[in-house]
Amino acid sequence: MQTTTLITNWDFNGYWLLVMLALPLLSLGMNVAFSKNERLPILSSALLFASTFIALFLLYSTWNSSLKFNLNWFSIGSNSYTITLLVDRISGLMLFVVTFISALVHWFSVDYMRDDAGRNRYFALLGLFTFSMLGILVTSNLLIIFMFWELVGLSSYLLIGYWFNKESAAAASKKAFIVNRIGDIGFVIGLAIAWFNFQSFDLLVIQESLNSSLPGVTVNLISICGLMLFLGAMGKSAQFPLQVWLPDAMEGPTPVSALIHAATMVAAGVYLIIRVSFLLSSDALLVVAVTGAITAFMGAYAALFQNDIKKVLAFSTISQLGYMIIGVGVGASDAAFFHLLTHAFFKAGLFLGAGAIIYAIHKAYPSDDVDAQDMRNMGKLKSAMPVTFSAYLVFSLALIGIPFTSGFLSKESILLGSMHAASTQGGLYWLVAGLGFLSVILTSFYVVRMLALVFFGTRRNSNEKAIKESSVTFKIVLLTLAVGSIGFVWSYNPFSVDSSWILNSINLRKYAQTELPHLLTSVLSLICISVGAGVALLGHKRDRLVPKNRSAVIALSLNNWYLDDIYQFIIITPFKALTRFLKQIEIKVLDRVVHLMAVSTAVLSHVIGWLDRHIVDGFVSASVYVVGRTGILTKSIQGGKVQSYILLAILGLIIIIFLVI
Amino acid sequence: MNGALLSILIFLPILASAIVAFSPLSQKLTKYITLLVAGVQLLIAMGLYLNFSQTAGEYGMTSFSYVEKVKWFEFSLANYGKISADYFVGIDGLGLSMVLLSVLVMVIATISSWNITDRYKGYFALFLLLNGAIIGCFVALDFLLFYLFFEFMLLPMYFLIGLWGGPRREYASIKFFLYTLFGSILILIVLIALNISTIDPVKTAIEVDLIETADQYSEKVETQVHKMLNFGKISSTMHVHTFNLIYMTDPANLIPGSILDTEGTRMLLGLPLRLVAFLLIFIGFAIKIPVVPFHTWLPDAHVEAPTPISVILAGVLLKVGAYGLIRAGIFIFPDGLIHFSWWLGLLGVISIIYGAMNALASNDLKKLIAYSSVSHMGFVLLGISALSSEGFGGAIYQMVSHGVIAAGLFLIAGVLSDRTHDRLIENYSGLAQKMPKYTVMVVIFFFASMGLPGFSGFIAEIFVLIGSFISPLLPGWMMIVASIVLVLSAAYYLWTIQRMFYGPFYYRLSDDRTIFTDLTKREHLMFWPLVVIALLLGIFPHFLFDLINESVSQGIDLLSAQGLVNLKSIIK
Amino acid sequence: MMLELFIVSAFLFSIGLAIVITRKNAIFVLMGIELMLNASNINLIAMGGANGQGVFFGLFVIVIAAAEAAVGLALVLKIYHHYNTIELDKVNELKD
Amino acid sequence: MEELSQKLSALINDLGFLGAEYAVAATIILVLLFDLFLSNRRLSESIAVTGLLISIYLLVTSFSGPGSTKFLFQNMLLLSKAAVFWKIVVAVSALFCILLFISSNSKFRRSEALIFILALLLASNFLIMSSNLLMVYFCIETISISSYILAYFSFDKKGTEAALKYLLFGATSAAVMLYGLSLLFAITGTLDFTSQQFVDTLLATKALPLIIISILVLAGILFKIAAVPFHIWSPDVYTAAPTPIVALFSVVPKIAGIAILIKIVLALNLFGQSAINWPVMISTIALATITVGNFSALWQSNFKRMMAYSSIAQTGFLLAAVAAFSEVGLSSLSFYAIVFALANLAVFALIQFFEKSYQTVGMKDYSGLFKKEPIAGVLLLVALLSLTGLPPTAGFTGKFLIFGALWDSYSISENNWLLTLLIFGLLNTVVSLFYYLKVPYFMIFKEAEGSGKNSQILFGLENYLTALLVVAILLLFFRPDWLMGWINNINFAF
Amino acid sequence: MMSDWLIYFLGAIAILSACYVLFTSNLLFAAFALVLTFISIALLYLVMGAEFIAVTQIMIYVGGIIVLIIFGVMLTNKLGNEPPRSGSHNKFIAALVSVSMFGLLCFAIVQMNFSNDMIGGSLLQIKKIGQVLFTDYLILFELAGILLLIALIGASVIASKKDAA
Repeated sequence: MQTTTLITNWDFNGYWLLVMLALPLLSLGMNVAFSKNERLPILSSALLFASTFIALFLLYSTWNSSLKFNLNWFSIGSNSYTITLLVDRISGLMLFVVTFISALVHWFSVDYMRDDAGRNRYFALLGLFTFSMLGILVTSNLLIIFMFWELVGLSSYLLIGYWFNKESAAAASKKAFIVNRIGDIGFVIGLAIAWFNFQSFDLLVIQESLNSSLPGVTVNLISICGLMLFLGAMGKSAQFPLQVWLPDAMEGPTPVSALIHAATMVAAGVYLIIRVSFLLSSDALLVVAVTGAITAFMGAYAALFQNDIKKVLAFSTISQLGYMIIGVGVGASDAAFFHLLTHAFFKAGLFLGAGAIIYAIHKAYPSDDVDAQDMRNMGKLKSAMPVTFSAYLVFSLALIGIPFTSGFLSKESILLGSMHAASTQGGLYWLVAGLGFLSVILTSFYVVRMLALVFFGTRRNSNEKAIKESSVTFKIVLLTLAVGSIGFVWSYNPFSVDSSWILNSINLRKYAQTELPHLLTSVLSLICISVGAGVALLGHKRDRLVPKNRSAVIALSLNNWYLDDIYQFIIITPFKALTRFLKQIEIKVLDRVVHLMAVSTAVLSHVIGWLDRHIVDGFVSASVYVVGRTGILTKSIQGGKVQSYILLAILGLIIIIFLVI
Repeated sequence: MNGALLSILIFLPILASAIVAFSPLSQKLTKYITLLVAGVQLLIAMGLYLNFSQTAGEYGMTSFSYVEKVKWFEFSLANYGKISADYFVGIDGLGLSMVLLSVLVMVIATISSWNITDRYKGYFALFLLLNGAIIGCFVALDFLLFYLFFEFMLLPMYFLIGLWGGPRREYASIKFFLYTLFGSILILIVLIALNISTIDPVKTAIEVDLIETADQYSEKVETQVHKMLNFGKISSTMHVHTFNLIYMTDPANLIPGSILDTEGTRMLLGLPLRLVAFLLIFIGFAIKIPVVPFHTWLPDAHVEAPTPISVILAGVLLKVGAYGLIRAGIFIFPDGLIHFSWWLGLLGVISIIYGAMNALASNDLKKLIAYSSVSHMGFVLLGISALSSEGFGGAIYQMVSHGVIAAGLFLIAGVLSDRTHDRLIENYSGLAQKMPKYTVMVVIFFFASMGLPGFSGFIAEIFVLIGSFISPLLPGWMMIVASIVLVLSAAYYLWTIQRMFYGPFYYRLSDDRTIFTDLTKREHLMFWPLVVIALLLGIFPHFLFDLINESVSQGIDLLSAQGLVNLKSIIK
Repeated sequence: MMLELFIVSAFLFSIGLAIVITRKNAIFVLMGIELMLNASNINLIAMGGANGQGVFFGLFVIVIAAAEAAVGLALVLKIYHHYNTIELDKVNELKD
Repeated sequence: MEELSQKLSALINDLGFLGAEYAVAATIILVLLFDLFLSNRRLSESIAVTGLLISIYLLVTSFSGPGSTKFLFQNMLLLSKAAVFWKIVVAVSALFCILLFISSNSKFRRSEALIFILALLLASNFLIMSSNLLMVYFCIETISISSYILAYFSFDKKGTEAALKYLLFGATSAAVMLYGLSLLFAITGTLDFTSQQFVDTLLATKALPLIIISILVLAGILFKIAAVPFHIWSPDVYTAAPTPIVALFSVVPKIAGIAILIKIVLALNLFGQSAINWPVMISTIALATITVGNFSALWQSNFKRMMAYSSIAQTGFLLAAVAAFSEVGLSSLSFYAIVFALANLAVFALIQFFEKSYQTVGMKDYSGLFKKEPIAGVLLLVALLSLTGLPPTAGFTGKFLIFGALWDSYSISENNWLLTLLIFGLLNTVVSLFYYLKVPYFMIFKEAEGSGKNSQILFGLENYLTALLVVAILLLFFRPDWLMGWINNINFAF
Repeated sequence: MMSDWLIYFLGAIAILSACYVLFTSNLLFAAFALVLTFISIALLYLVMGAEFIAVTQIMIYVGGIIVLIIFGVMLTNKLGNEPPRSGSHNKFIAALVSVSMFGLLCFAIVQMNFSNDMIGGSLLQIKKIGQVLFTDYLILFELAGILLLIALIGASVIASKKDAA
């Protein structure tokens, strides 16, 4: 038997890479094995922090020379399949951000989930989730990416459905997984096309063969391959029209939402499309950009009038992911990547902040009659939770994209890219840019509305109780993230995207660095922001942020464009009808055919048996009937058996004679 | 010593069956004997695996190991020549993987049969008989021997379903029996035709005095025999007709002017006879696989069969069909495969989607799993018809993988019906609260079955999909349509989880909450090996691929070359 | 002349057949059978053949006819004993 | 006078070749005498068995001796290896039936029956050997008359009715055959159907009369082997007659009839130059017989009645082998006939056993009997599976050979009828499974109604006999070459 | 030519009396009509020159079988003033079958060519018949003995009073 040697060109960093991957898995294993241990969550957090340090170390050590090695996996026929592990600057950065945010979420959850009975299961799943996400990052092999991609789906399913006793959580988890799977169809098709064209899944090999433009590789097919992979990304990153799962995913514990929205799941899609963007032709890029723009706008619009704090954040995520996709679509992958990183910090912060608030309200009202997530039950929390408030403010501003925040830098670079694309290529790119800016207005409106509803104004809940900051852990985590959302961290000149060290260091498709759009973009976006914020503040003054009457515009926003209903109507209902129909086919047609065959066999046998015994009699009685009618013969004929036999035999003889003649 | 291993593998259970049937053993002793037999088989099979070498290539297309060849019978039949059959067993990678799968499933099924006390003697005797017959199918290299074991599986199965099954067991068992018998009759028709058309070059050489003993046989003699045969120099009384599956694959062994001769011009219903024969044999095995629309026996059989039998049925028996299709169908009629690949692929895709849709509409847990089997076995057909190494390898991988996973799935259904005797999904809710460990197992197997990476099903399905896309024969849309099953399988499994395990607990039929006990130690014992194997194969595919690679790559090369040649000569 | 004889025999044969089929009484049926045998005998004896084969055939046919009639009538008597009639349409206990 | 003495010396010479027949004839006389004067049943029975054993011994020695084809008694008989082979099969089957008869319920057990069984056997022996149309007719009638009497041997109302019906039906078909024979004789001018004259004159005959005459001639034989459309007598007779007699009917006349059918059809086929397409004709009859037999059997509730239809269907398979019109077909036919005889006799032996022990008649009466008689149940199952044609029973091998022969003939003649016969014949197997499994189904799956009677007999002679047969059935699957080696000694007339 | 007319005449009588058997309802009349048929057939044999067989015909059929039949009629009918009668059935279909049978037979007879092997009357002398019967047909003769024996025993077994309980 030929044996497969698993590992070749192995080096020191490789071990650390594996250790980093193994730590979350270790957390998973421990939590499964000792499912009653109350101390384990802390150990899990520690493991994740250790993993973060390793990631940091890897980032450092691979900054100048990327880490890459091959594992022989297996071979089918004469084709061998290898796993290529690759850590370059992009994945190194992502590794760090993912492990870091995951570690923070772990730590945050130690307190947040303290009273939950299934705590260990929760931490186990967090470990799995992190592991799967890291898996996507460390390889350049599409097949392996897809494997971890699916694992991410699984862990999100399990985490969203963490409180499985709740019907809504169960439904949401299912929805998330299935919608993701729709995207996965695209991914699989993309895989097939890639193998068909390149006989390799390794992105590096694919890129190389693309550059050397091998004969027989059809450009269109490659572009389709890219688009198919983009379909996969659309599922994971909640792009239109597959964004419906994300708002429902709020059914999971809030820290999980932080993880999903910031660092793991939705990031995976964007990361993938950034990685494979070289496959996309200009037409395909336009598709990507338009999808992103539509998503950005739809998400922002849907966030406008939500009352559930987590829903607002969820829709804002959709919108921001739309921006990232715009970035890829307009050819500014680096900007998209930049936004991915900054977004990870402030969105994690926002969710954890929201978690802290919810936790506090929940503490104050232990009975379930107060919806702890409804912003209408909040208000005036600025004084009650000052630390949370200040952190939350930073995150919010970053989300809007106010200067001095990380969000300003990254969003600016995307808008810049879109302006550039619009000005050079025109056409639909103008729509992309337009929607981008329009969404900025909407974003600033809903963020300001959220801030106003949560922290300012008056408490709208009737029986007022003392709400206070909960735990030190929460504060530390929030403040850490807040630091990460400040512009200086990402660029020494917080006004200039160009001076961002990230953008300068990563090797991705660059946006054009021209002066005019640069300034224009900044000014335009600032105007947009002020418009949105102004309207919101005006609304706050007049106390009309929670609209009393539901006009069509508001209803459209509240119901997320009625996407769920539309899908229910155009897909799910017909599909269910189809399955019912097929079931009927199965029972009524296929099985019935078999039954019919059985029955007809039975009937035939009866008929033959009957004919065998009675044909003559039957024939006789028939002729008697006829004859009796015509009155030629009287009824004198009755069944006489043995003679009927003889008659039948002779008749058979005559029939055979006629047959043979 | 190696020589007799396969025979031991076959006849040990048959012998044990006789012992169990005719001696007054207690239930406990009987089941331990059964387990012992399965265990010994597992050990032997592991030994076979560890010592397996693919270098020996003396038996044609793919190399076979552990070959035993003993003359079974040989008699002359008037002017027709001689008919000879051998007790000829041996395994290549494909056969070995199937043997490994079946002994594993047998062990699990034995453990699952632990609580059978009703007429236990008959049960275990039939069970062991079935065991032997299945192994026999996988190792037989003589078509008659294969057919013997193939048919021989029917009867124990019929009684096992009919006597120990659910309420509609009699209907299901007779349906199963008639359906599969119908299939095997079609196979028999082709089997007879093949026997008429094929000669054994070695024995014919002896017959025409080219050589004296089989040892003297060499390639030179072979060429000479073929040449003589081709020029009609061998009179028909000298022909030694054979059932040898390997000789049948070589068109040079076909008697010129015989029914299935590749040079023949015989047409039936507008098709060359060889293609008709392929269709017959295909339908015969398609019933066993089962392929839509020949599948309707499966849901009934599964729903009514006792759990261990469902496990064997899904885990191994369906694979016998697929294995037969490969070994006796496409290796012998590569021209048929190439000619009909579009239709085969289409049937595969239809099975995949149709099975999944029906699973989605099922409200009976076992029925759902049964339909998912239809869907998964559709991948096997799609992979085979692709005629690419990825597709073919994936198909074989799927056979093993589905064997492991479907076994687990039916055990899962069995756990529940053991406790409540009720499998209707809508009667349950929130089982996760009462039976958390069971729920974990359900989640594991459901996700494994829907092709989650890390489990064997993923590798199999992804490569079948890729293989069918890059196939030279199948259009790309088939793969795209087939990949819709990713969503469908997720939908029916997750919906089931949502309905049965999530949400608040209730059970519609009874207020007795004590019946919902979590998994026992014995049940853990049957689940975990399957989980481990599924994971192992999912993460380290080379364990299996290294085994079957030889069959796959040589098979594909020869099939496509030979098939095209044959096809050209039969369709002029 | 041969032809006419054969036509006569065919006629007799057909009448015999008609008797066998139509007449209810078992004895009638036996008569019909005898008639059919006789029809064949006409053929055989008319043909004669080398060494008189036809004649001998006819001879043995007569022997057989006698034996058959004996057994048949014995059975008819027994039927009459059991059923008190020999009308065949009433002798009908054997059904599926 | 010279001629006469020559003839006489030839006669005397020829007499020496009929040892086995003398043994049977002598046994008939002895049984008759002993029955008349001593009326000791046991004694008569042992005489019959001994006589048959001697006859079989003589046959076997002549079979293993140098086989040469020989005309006896002025071309009246043709003694060949094939004939001896069939005679052995028939004789052994008859011996088995007599043993069955001996162990049967004393109600039917009258030693006169032995005389008729032996007479039937004697006539079968001559029928197998005959090469003369008169001989054929005479033997068929002798078999028939013995059968009519034997059918009466349940001595009750139903038996009488069955016997009368049998007689009327049989006599009519014999008369039809006789008329056909007379016309055939008119054409050929000879009764010796192996002669050149026979062939030459028929070759000059037009197709239409030939068809009509041939089919008339076939009528009597089809009646004897119970093939469509002359099959209708058998269910009634099988239901009413005592089981050993039914076993006899289902095997001995059938095999003798098939043996002579082969001879006559081959003669009429005129080496393939006949104006009639015989393969088409025979395969039509075969297919009709298989189908009618199988489908009628499906809904029978009386086991013996079902077996009647089953043996009709089996006849169809035998005819299918004839339809192949090749030596291969005949070799296969020989194999199948033996296997059929084994399985059929085994089934009837078990029917008798169950009748005797549990008073079973209908299939429902077999409910739950598996628990009480597991061994007999298994034996029954194997025998029925052999009739179905499933491995690992010799029935499978037999079917395999027959359909192989059909394929082979198809590959030579490309006659689509043969292929139709092949495919539908095999598919009929599926149908047949349904009813063959019915009794085992009742035995195994159903619970006995009421308290359930218990057997008085623990393990009868029937069971030992059946066990022997079943072992043979299984053995012939695994070693078909043993029997085939035997069959290969035979040179079928081609 | 005399013999031709005789044949026509006798044939007509045979057919007519056979028809009477077919159509009459009176059993006894039928039996006597059958006698007439048999006798005319025997006379036909005579015309053909087969005296031996003609005599046999009269002896066995008229003297044996018909007597047997009449006994049968007597034994199975309560004799009184009413003559024993019996009806018929299946008339329509039987007519169809018989007529088509007759048609087919005529077809065959008309189209076939008769063999030339005719015999002269001299061959049918009693002595010659005896010789041939005991040489060429010896085995058949012996078999006929057995046949008659078993028919005899059979008839007695059947007719005996002994029945199964």
